[in-house]
Amino acid sequence: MRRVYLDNSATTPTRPEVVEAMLPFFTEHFGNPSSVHSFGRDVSKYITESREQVAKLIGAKDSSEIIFTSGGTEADNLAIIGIALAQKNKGNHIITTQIEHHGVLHTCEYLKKYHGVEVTYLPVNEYGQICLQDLENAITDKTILITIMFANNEIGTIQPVHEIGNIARTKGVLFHTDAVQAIGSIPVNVQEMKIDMLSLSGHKFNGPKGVGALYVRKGVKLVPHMHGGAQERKRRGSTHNTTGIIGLGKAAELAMADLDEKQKKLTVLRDKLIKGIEERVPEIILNGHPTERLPQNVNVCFKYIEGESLLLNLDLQGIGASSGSACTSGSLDPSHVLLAIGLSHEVAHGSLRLTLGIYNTEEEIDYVLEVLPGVVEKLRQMSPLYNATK
Amino acid sequence: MRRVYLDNSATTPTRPEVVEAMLPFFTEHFGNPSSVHSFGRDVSKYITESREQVAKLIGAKDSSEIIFTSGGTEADNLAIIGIALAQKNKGNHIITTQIEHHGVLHTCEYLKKYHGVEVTYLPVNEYGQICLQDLENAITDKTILITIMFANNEIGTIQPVHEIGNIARTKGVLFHTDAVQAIGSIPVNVQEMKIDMLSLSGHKFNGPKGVGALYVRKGVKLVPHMHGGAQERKRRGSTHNTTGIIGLGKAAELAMADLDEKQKKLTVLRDKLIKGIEERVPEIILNGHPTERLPQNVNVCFKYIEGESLLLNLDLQGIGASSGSACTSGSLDPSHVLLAIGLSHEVAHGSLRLTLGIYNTEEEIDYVLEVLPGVVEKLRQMSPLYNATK
Amino acid sequence: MYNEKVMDHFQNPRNVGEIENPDGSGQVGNPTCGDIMKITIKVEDGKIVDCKFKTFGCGAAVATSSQVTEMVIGKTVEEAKKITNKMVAEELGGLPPVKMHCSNLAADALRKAIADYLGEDFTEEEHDHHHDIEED
Amino acid sequence: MYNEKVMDHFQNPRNVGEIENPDGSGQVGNPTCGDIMKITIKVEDGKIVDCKFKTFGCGAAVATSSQVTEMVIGKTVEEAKKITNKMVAEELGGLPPVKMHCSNLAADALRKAIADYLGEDFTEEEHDHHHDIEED
Ligand SMILES: Cc1ncc(COP(=O)(O)O)c(C=O)c1O
Ligand SMILES: Cc1ncc(COP(=O)(O)O)c(C=O)c1O
Repeated sequence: MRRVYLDNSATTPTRPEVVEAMLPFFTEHFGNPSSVHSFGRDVSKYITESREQVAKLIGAKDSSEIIFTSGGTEADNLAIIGIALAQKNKGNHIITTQIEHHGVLHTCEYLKKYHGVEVTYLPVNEYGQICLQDLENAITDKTILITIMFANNEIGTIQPVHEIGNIARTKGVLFHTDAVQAIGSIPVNVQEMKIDMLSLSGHKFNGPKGVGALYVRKGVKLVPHMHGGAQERKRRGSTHNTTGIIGLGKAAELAMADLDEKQKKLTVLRDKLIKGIEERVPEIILNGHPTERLPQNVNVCFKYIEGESLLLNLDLQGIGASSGSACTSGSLDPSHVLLAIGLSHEVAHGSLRLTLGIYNTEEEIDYVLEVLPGVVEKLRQMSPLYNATK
Repeated sequence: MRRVYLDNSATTPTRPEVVEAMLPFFTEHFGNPSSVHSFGRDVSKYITESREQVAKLIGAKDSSEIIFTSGGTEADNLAIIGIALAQKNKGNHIITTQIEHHGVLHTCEYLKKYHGVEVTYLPVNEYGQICLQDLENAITDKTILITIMFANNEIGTIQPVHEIGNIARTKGVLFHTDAVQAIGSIPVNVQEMKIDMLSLSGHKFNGPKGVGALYVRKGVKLVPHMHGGAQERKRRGSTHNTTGIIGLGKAAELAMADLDEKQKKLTVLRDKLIKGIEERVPEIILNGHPTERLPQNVNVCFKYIEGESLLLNLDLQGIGASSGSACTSGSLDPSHVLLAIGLSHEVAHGSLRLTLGIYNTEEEIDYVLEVLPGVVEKLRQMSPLYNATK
Repeated sequence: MYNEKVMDHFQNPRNVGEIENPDGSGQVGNPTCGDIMKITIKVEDGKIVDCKFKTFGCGAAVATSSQVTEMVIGKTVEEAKKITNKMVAEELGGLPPVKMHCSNLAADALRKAIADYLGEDFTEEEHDHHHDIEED
Repeated sequence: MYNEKVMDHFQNPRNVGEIENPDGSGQVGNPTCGDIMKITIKVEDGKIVDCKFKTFGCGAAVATSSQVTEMVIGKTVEEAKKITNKMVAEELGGLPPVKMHCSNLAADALRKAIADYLGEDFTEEEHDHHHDIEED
């Protein structure tokens, strides 16, 4: 059976070049880079190289601004908790949005519960963008951090990061952005965009899983989240995940080289997919921003049907996708993102997210467009909601 | 040049079988195991298998008691902070020892500083063991956690874990043990030893770096440390590090199969090394317990010389080792462990740790015994302390 | 996630549709929760001779709906009334824990349809809408 | 960690030992901190004609000691007095930041030996014993 993977925002396959770069560090250059001996020094220069690659990819000034973590979630935790604790004498107010990833939202909830931090959740418009005036209004003299994602993982909407950076810098508030979905897909430059901290994750751009990084602008002090050894200039304890870090560096190098081409290719596929669905299936809603949108993201609600059933049917035809339906996430409510852009529960349950990657082809899109309408129709025929309105 | 790696307590090479087991999960079975589609389901059954292997290795009752983490440090953080927060209405007192790894000590310091937790640091005797009576005396009605390492990473001393487990269970206090150095080297059974939580790390027993696990006995509730998605039954957010987890599972499987043989082999090499040094070099001190000692650990202080110089000289002869000297750790004081067993600063600075692994051979030990005396003598000849006493 | 039998019912659902002029009709669930099931029945001589379903919901919701229609056709109304959600899940060989609550309402829909037929009151049970923690 | 020149001095330290009946002798550091250096000098006609060191300490401590003896032999006492720890580190092509403090005391030991020769007081500088954060 044909298999088409369209869940690249969940995770991506690791590029063979990346795996190859990692391999020697399992068995041959296996030393602990903090060691004095040559087994460790052998490795530590490659760690430095990786750090430089990651710094370059996001336009950081210095590679010492990169802290390696176990992924995007840890980077989010470190940034937000790290600043909340480091600046608790300055203030206790954090501004974020209603549509952040749980790595940010649950971290904020933790700070509310255990550290008395106050959190403002900015709403978003129907396309998923915040209103800059809302942000300005929310800043108080107790505000220590603005954490707003670069681009949304479900609906692909890109925030006006440049403007947010300007506001934050003008007001003297630190700005963290969860750029896990943006990195490797669209250009990001922390200096130009006045970003103080940025989270990224290797497995979202064809690097390995279990490794990520937090960019922290020089001079910004934070309390570590992983309490232990003196690694990462005492900002993150634990033996370096050398293979992961090498893989992340290689993925960063490749992502930078391929960025333009990837962005173009994915945009073409994305638009073909959106147009094709719109032409073939009635009563749908395209979620997210029509133009300020990640090149890899298609998110559509099919009225009257439920997402998990849709996914299972697509899976039976070899197509891997995801949904913001409650049933796929183990929680009661459908995606908080879809609710935040104003969808009803009923409609939100019928969402389908198709996310593209570097290995997708036009033929695969054709195949999806061939299969999808029939699956939707089958489920609609089974739906008590569809009947009711016909 | 001959190269002999004797720093296996810092990290170990990944076994080729482990690398092989991981490889398909980079490029082929690359899906996110939380996904609905087959790309994810493909992987999730292997994650379950790994969980079972790890559970088996430590004698856990059920694989759901295993939480995968990014390493030993995260496991320590999760256990200690997780319990401190979950039980803060019950008490705010933690008992640990003076010789824990920084993953435990720095976590305790964090809790003191930010959560008002009180910490008792039990002293140890000259061999590095705690006194059980001290432990009993330290327990108050505010004590919520005892965290005592299974075996020490520097001097190899094994604690009376069985007895500690009995005391903890009798007093109704939770018992966490950092078993990062013990797992894969000596038999560990969480049920028999009445251990409630246990930290382990893959790269210490020939698994991959950047992955570890926390065992949490069924029924023990803790607040997550990594705030994010619903992974690991909502106890640890972040996309599963599938390759790392698969590697950890394979390493656990192999470690269990080879445990007896490895223990025997390493004990022979260890005793040959200790005896050889004692015979060839005067004015040394063997650190740690003479018998209750990890099979991989040799730790010796060479009077009148400093550890980093010793390491550099050994490194020039191809031998990789480590030291508790301040100069190798970036801190001012020499190892807190060596000071806790009663060594003077001066003597502690001259420590050498040689730690064995599955790939070491008798010939390698012979080579070390050939090289070491000359290096020590050279440095002593250079030392103003040596002269002073001759 | 789902076992083979569940997947079979999901892929090839039995008795999909709505009986015209049914003798009884019952709908449970709500769109907020993400599962809605509607069961219609035809009764002859105290026996359920036909039963159809329509379902908006996940794989478990579809499969349990399909399963309950199979279980009920041919049974007397009194027998059918005794069918519980749990029995339906068991007949399917089990459901993932996370699916045991919201998505396993087919027997409720059936009993509501029977109550409708009998002119009795039907009070929907309180369901624990809090899903279980994720299975690994 | 260390550059080639540092490693050369570490591997092949120049002028190791203690001059018998030296004209000046100076020891700095302490065992707590982990670095002790002792410098002895021989002075003829206001010129340092020989200089030897003994060092207990890390690679940087050994290399800076060796380096300072090389720098000083042949210099006048007045010239030698002007040598600073920083100059020694520079002559070696730099040291890792973490090593700039405690382990870089060789010039202090030299100045102490010169003070001993001149019969002057020597007050050891206060060193910031807090090591810099780890280099990656
Ligand atoms: C926007 C966003 N932030 C954070 C994360 C978490 O990254 P990781 O799974 O590497 O922890 C993800 C993906 O899961 C994401 O899409
Ligand atoms: C006893 C002990 N605990 C914890 C750790 C930390 O493990 P990791 O480096 O995997 O975080 C180590 C090793 O570094 C250790 O030896």
